[in-house]
Order: sequence, then C-alpha cells, then structure tokens
Amino acid sequence: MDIKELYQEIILDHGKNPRNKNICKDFNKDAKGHNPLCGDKVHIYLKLDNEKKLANISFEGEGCAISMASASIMTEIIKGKEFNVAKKIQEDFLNMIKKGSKLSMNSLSDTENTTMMSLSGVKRFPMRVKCATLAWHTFLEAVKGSKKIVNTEN
Amino acid sequence: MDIKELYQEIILDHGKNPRNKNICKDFNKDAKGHNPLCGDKVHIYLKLDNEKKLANISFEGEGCAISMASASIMTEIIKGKEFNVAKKIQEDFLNMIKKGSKLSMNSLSDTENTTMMSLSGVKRFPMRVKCATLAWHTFLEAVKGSKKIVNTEN
Amino acid sequence: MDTKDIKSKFPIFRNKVNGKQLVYLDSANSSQKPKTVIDRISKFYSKEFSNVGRSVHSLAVTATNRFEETRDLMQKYVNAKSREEIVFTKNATEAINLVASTYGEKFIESGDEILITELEHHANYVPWHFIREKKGAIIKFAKCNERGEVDIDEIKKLVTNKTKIIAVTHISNVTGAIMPIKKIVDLASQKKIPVLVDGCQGAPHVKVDMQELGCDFYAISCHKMYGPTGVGILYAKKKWLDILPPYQGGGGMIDQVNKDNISFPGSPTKYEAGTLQTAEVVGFSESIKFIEDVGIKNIMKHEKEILEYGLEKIKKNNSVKIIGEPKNRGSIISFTIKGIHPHDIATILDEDGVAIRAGHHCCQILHDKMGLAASARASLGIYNSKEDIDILSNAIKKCNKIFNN
Amino acid sequence: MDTKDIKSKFPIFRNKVNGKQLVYLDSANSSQKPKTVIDRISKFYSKEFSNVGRSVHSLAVTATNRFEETRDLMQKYVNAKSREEIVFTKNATEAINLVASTYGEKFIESGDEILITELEHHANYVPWHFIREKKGAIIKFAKCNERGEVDIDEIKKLVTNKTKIIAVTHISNVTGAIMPIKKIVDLASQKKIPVLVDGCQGAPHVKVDMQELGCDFYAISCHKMYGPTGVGILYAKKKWLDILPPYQGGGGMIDQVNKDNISFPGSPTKYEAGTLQTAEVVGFSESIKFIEDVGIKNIMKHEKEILEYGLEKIKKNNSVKIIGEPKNRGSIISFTIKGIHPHDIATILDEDGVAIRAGHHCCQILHDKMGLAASARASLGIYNSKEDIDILSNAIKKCNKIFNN
Ligand SMILES: Cc1ncc(COP(=O)(O)O)c(C=O)c1O
Ligand SMILES: Cc1ncc(COP(=O)(O)O)c(C=O)c1O
Repeated sequence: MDIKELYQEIILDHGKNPRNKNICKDFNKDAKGHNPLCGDKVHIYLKLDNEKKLANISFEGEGCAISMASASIMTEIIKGKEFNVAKKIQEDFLNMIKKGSKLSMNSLSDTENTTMMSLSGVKRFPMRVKCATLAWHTFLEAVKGSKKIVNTEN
Repeated sequence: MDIKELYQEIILDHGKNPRNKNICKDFNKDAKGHNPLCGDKVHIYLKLDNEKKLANISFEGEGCAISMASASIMTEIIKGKEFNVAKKIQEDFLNMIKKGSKLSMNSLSDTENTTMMSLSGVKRFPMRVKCATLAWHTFLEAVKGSKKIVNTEN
Repeated sequence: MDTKDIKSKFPIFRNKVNGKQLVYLDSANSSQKPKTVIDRISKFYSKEFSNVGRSVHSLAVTATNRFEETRDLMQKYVNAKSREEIVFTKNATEAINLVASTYGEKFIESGDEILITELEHHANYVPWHFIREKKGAIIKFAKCNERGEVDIDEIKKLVTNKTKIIAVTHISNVTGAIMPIKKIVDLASQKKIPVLVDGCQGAPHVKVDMQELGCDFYAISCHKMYGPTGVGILYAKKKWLDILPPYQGGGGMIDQVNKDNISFPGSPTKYEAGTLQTAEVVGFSESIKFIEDVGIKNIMKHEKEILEYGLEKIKKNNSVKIIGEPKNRGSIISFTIKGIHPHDIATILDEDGVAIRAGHHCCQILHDKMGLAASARASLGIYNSKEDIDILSNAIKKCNKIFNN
Repeated sequence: MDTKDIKSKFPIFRNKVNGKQLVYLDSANSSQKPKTVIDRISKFYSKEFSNVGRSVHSLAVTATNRFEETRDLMQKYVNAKSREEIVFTKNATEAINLVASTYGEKFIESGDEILITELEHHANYVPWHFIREKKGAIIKFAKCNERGEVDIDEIKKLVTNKTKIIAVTHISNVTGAIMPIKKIVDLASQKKIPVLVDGCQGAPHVKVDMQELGCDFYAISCHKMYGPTGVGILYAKKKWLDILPPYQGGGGMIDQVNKDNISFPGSPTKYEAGTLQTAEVVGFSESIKFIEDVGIKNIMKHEKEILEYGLEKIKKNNSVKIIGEPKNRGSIISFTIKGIHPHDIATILDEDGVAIRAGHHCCQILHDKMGLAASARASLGIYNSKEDIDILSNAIKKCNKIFNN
C-alpha cells in the first residue's frame, strides 16, 4: 500500500486550493457536518432551484486534506446537476469508498470520472473513510433540510 | 488437609449445643457483629463489673458451625476473667487463627487450652477465618462500648 | 452432547483442586472460560493492541474493528434491531445502574412507583433504592409464592398509574424460576411502562430474543457467558437511548465541548465514556462464537438434562431441602441441609473438589422471606455432566456423616 | 537503560506494521503490555479463575487473595496510608465520575464553584459539567499561559469562598506540562478545599507519592501503566471515602438489605459494586511489579533523555511547531506541521510503522484556545529509544516531501 495512492496529485491540489470554498450568496439550503473524533468540520451551502437542480453549491470548513479535497471535488462535480443525478453520484461515491465498487454512472465526463476516482485510495485507509464521506453525507442532509448536525460517529 | 481437622468433635459439639447462648440478664454492655458475605450474625452481651472483670457474658446469633462454636467457646473461656486477661486471650486467639502462632498464655487450664486449640484448624481455611473471629472482634467492641456494628468486611 | 469434549475446551479443568478433579458448580456466580477466549485476549495484547477509536494508526484501526465486531455479534445474539442498541458496560450491575440513574433522573418523581420483585438480586434493587432516596419514590415488591416464582397476577395487582418502571430478573439466581417476561411486557406496554430485565441468568442459558421478549432494557454480564471479567452489556431500545441523558462523562462520548456547554453524540457513543475494556470486549467475541458453535438449543437441552438428573438425585437425600419448585426452572439448584449451615456445606464439598456457593447470593430480601440466613447453591454450566452431580451427591452425604452422625 | 532488552519484554514489538518495525509513540493514549502481564491473565483464567470474595470454595479463595494483593501493591506504589484508600474502577474516567457524582451530590450547591483548568482532558471536565447542570454550580477555568502551563498564581486568583473543589491534571496530555500539585494542595488546604488530581499521565511516568502530593483524590488508568484494559484506580483519602455516599449499587457493596432500607459497609467495599475486573486486576499486579523492577527513577531518567533528544531533533525541522514549552515537561511532544493537517501526518507516519495520535486528544477547550482543530502527538513509554525518534523524524520529513514539495 503506497501512501501516494492516497495522496494523489489531484487530492493534494484540491486540498490546497479547494474549489467553491465560500458561502455562495444564493443558497437556500445548508447543513453542517462534524467528525468529533478528528474535528473535521464542513458546512454545505446550496441552491436547489424549482426544477430540483443544484443551481449552486459551496462549502466552508476545516479538516484534513482528504476531507477538504473531498468537499471540493464534490461541489465541483455536482454543481449544476439535477438533484437526482447528484444523489446517484453520491451513492456511487460511497460505494466506491466503502466497498471498493467501480463507479457505475456513465453520464460523467472523463475528467469528472478521474477526479472522483482520485479518492478511491481512501478505501484502503479505513480510519480515513469518514473524512472522505463527511461532505457527501452533509450534502444530503442539506437537501433534506434537516437541522441536525451530521455526525460521522453515528 | 483433612476436613476433620476443621470440624473437630469439640467444635461440632459447641456448634450444636452452644454454651451461653442467651441474653444474660445482668449485661451492661453489648455489641453486634455481622459478616455480610455469609450472613453470620452475632450479638455479644456482657457485664463488666467495677473491677473490670467479665462478671458475665453471653451471645445470640446465627451462622455456621465455626462462628457459633467460636462464640460459644469464647464465652466459656473468658467468662469470669479480668478484662485484661480476656484481651490477651483474644489476641492470642487471633494470632493463632491468622498467623498460626501457638497460644502464648500460660494461665489457661488444660481444658481451656484444648478447647481453644480446637479452632486452630481454621487457619488452613482462609475463607472461614472471618467466621471464627467475628465473635472475638465483637466482644472487644462491646467492651469499648462502640455503637458501630462490627463488619468483618472492613 | 459430549461434555468430555466440552470440558477439554476449558483449561481450568486440567487442574486439581485439593488433589481432586474440579467439579465446578458455581457458574451462576461466574463461568469458566474456554481456551479460545483466553487465547484471543493474549493474541490481542501480543499482536494487535491499541486503544480503540481514537488514533489513526493501523493498530488502532484493527483494534477498533475487532472491538466493534463484538457489538455486531452481540446484536445478533440477542436479536437487537440495531447495533446502536448494544452498550458496553463494566458488568450487569453497571448496566442496571445506568438505567436507574438516567431513567430515574429524568422520569421518576416523588410518589412514583418502581415495581420490582422479592426475587431480585441486589444489583436490581440497590440502584432503585438510590432513586427512591433521591426522588422520594416508592419501591413495590411483587411477592414470590411458595414455589419460588412470581406470578403474573401478583404483578398485575401491583401496577398502578404511578408505576414508572418494572424491573425484574429473567431467571432467579436462587430459585431458578424463569419469569414470564413476555406476559409482563404485554401488561406493561398497555400502560406504556418500560420493562427492565436483569438477564444475568438468562443470556448464558436460554434463547434470548429482544424482539420476542419485547422488553425495553436487558442487562447482561459477560463473565457469566464464558467471557472475560470486566465486561457487561446493556441492551436498550433505541428510543430510550435517544432520549435518556448521558451517564458517565469523559473522552469519546462528546460531540462539541466548550466552556459553557457540551453536546453529545448518539448511542452507544454517548454511554461509553473513557477507554473501554478493549481486550476484554475483543475476547468476548470468542465466547459468543463458542456458545453459537455449541448452539443455544443444545445448551438448553443439555443443562435441562443435568438439572433434572440433579434435582432427582439430590431430593433422594432426606435431610436435603431444595429451595423453590418453579414450573420453569433455569440451571440452578439451591438447597439447605438440616442441621448444617451452608458455609459448612461449601467447605466440606470443597474438600472433594466441588465448588458451590453458600450465602444469600445477593438476595437478602428473598432469604429473609424464606427465613434463611443463607443457602447452598449448585449452578450449572455447559461443561457439567451427570458425573459432576454424582460427585456432588456423594459430597452431600459426607456432610451428613460429619455433622449428623 | 537497555531499551532493546525492555522492548523484548513486550510481545507487540515482534510484529511488523505495514511491513515496518513498530515505532509506538502513542503511550499517552494506551501503553503496550509486557509478556508477564499477558501471561498472568492467561494463567489466571486457565488455572485459578473464580469470582472474587463471594464463594467459599478454594478457587474463590485464591482469586480473592490474588485480587487483593494488587490493592496492596497499589497502596505501596502510590504510598497511600491504607489499602482501604484504593478503589478499583473501570478506568480513570469512572474514578473521576465517582468523585464528581458523590462529592458533587453531597457538597456542591447552586452558585458554588468548581475550579478546573484549560488543560483538562474531557474526563476531568464533563463529569463536573454534569454537576454544574444538576446543581447550578459554576465551573471556572484556570487559564493556560503561552508556555502551555497553568501558573499557580492563576489558580490563586480564581479561588474564592465558593470554591468547593479544585480538579486538575497532574501532567497535561497535550503540552506535557507538569502541574505544581503540591503548591495547589497547599493553597487549597488553607481554605479546606479538596483537590482531585487526574493522574493518568502521572502515575505511569513519574514518582507518585500521596503523602508528598497531599491531594485528596488521585485518578489512574491502569491501561496506561502497562496494564490490562478495563481497570482504573481511585485513590481517595479515607476521610472522604468514609463520608461520601456510595456510587453504583449492587451485590458486594451492601451491609444489611431490607425492603425499606439498605446499609453499606466501609470503603473500598462500598464503592465496588458487582463483579469486578477480576482477571484484569490480577494481571495488573504484574504491571506494577514490572515498573518497580525497572524502577520509576530509571524510567524517569530514560524518558527524559528520549524526550530531550526528541524535542531537539524535531525542532530542527523548520516547518514543525512544537506545542507548549513548559518548564517541567512529561513524556509528551505535541506538534503541528505547516500546511499539513495532523490526520494526514498520522496517516503518512503510519506507513512507516510510526504510531502517533492526531486529533484534539480529548482536550477541545485547549485546542480552541490555541486556535487549532487538532494536533499531532508523539508520547513516550518505557520501551522507546532514540532510534524511534530518528524514524519519527524521518517520517516527518516525508510528510513535508509529499505535501510541501
Ligand atoms: C490526562 C488524561 N485524563 C484522563 C484520561 C482518560 O483515561 P481513561 O480513558 O482511561 O479513563 C486520559 C487518557 O485518555 C488522559 O490522558
Ligand atoms: C440475577 C443476577 N443479577 C445480577 C447479577 C450481578 O452481575 P454482575 O456482578 O456481573 O454485575 C448477578 C450475578 O452476580 C445475578 O445472578
């Protein structure tokens, strides 16, 4: 198991220069996530328009490279997509990280695919899975409009 | 280690036909003892006269053969003796039971000696030491006039 | 069942006690441990040890996984709806204290009633006594009948609108009576009263299915389930764990901490403060596997056979009186011998390598009621055989010879 | 000290982690166990196991004696006045909860003050928070200075007539600061305020003498003292144990039980409800013997040497910032690396077999104050060598290479 599998260039890049790391002005839904064990925090802001499209999405937070890169990558990939598609992507992502499954979506572009796949190394680092999934769980809570803080402990 | 060493005839006899098992009418001091683990209970009543002599002593209680025999033997032996002598006997007894020491008193009659010695087998049955010593500890508390219940747990 | 084979899996039976083969009849107190459990603990400390859940390094990951696997196994063993319903405690005593303290603090007020039975072990009375003292509540004792059981009608009679909890043992550790838990739960649920079951003598000996029993809380001691000491389990319905306050405070059970306030995560995390019994919980997984390998049905069948053989054999001795005559009896035979104090019995039996317990077995209320200061108790485990009973029976005869000759 | 020889006594070091030799720098979290401890537990379960103190048979006698021997050893280790001052708990967390709950219940009223510090582990804050909530008390936090210490003057400033207890750590598990316990006790005793010391990072690493420290309560986790998991110790002055109410209720901690009332025996019995961690406590006796064989003075000297070597070596790396600069430092080095989150550090180090901890180490208050969400921590044990530090240092360089190139 090479550590470089985990810390791929794409991840380091997203970790250092996260995309969409701000509070997007037009958000109409948001949710917070927290990983109490390591202190990773993420706050997802999104605009879900009338056609159930993710017109905008952004995040704020702090945490390890994996959690920040994962949030950054997520916002980049699902921004502008239909919620239903985004939800599929989320499921695909979780299956990849937790069970090592291949991505099943075929509507993603090659770049999107490569970017998502850059996080696949996490599955071999069980303690880091929660870091990678935090933003993705929180995104779903935001859409649900739930007020509870996503806690990866539970 | 033969079980007969513990349950000698003298002990079985005292266990079945305890001496001084009543509330002596003239008592002026008393104390209760309790062994919470096995439920042995003993209540010592005694009359300490002006010359610090144990004019009378008796007991009530329930418990195993060892504890009842020990109480019976104790009352028989120390009744009528000076408190100071009785205290010496008590110390002697405890040393015999706990450390296996020989009796050091030489003022005891041969019968008294044999009777006390009948309990010496207890030292080889550590769990039963508390049964054998309960009455003797309680006797001392009675003389002290302490109100607390002797608890062999402590 | 081949008890020779089973015994060979427990290293303790290779030793002699007072020069005699060990006849262990004190499993209700604590059971012996199979080699797989002992070895698992050694292996864990030797190859995998680390604190659980708190570090990122590989050892910690392994330790956490092994630890959490036991929770999964236990969820299946008691058929809980989710793994979050399994909380690790120090022993069953702590499990009951946890419920008494958190539920009592939140839901029991002055004048409220706590319904327990005369059969209860001190572990299922003292914690409620504390709440009685703190809150000015009332403890009602359902009476035990002459068979050593508590009738469902007796419980029905005592339930009122003030009853806030019913806390009963699954199987009496003195009379062996198996309580009608399902009927009690039915009765209680009509009035929305939660039921706590002290499962100490249940979990190791009979099939325990939370969906079937339907109780709200079930307390288990792992050391009576062929497991390590230092571990207990509280099963609790998630709805309770969600609304009850935390119990002990410390590391690992917090969400956000600041100077003015602290927030807590969900269950079971909320109830597992500080460093847990890592190695012991991991070792316990082998106990569950052991029980499941033998099969709980086989265990029930086997213990019933030995129990009936034992009751028959011991009854034949005229000076022996067996305590209780419950219609359904767990693997327990308590008895007295005329003219001999139970402690003397235990000492004489011990000479022959027979380990039983003498005392009030932490059931003073019951012993008072029976007019006994103490009793002798032989309790069975998976490893006991008819031969053990024969040796017990001969040793009882010896007691009579020494005392009643 | 010959660390090769010491390491050889800990079976864990015979294993590889990720193909590398294990460099264990997480002892503040939990320490590894010597073979003597592991074997003692196995032997106990295999040859001597029985429940403690409750049965009359030979196994129970042996088990009880072995168990109580550990209490004697511990009494000597901390130089307590009597064996009754040593109470066995589940972990240090439970020890502190026991005090907070019983002392808090009895002596803390609305408006009273509990004085703790910003350095405290959640184990020494959350239990007091519960009392704050229950009683309407106030928690005051003595500030930690820029060196990562708490000044005695800061504590003096905060003591008032309403201060009902001072609860402080012996050694910070983040900055390593050794607290001036004796001075705090002097100060407190003038006002008759009891002092509780969280001794988790003290007992395994420095000489701990209750007569010298003079504190009222001292909490220990045995698993950090090269001992089994599942055991903690509360040292408490007898005068407190005599007057404080019981904590958990159950078997073994009662005197007389009837339906209306229950009376309790003295300490430590009163505080040891239910079946204890028999095998673990017995196993722990070997940990104490191990520490005493090496000698606490030798341990202190050795760890100081490695600590200083480590601080020196790590400081040389420009991107590393060491947390705190206490005048007296225990065997702990917490640090951050510019641009790399502690979790990423821990993962990269783990690849080289180096086990450290990343997170807030159950000290959120302190991390908030330092403006950090998390830090990395290397903590020492008796088995660490300069070579371990060299490997750590190289692994830290690797972090920089991956992230900051
Ligand atoms: C300073 C300090 N206090 C308390 C604790 C809690 O110890 P335990 O989890 O063993 O109860 C720890 C260790 O985690 C600690 O380092
Ligand atoms: C019925 C019953 N309840 C509770 C207990 C207490 O269990 P523990 O001491 O393991 O907490 C026991 C065993 O001693 C028991 O038999």
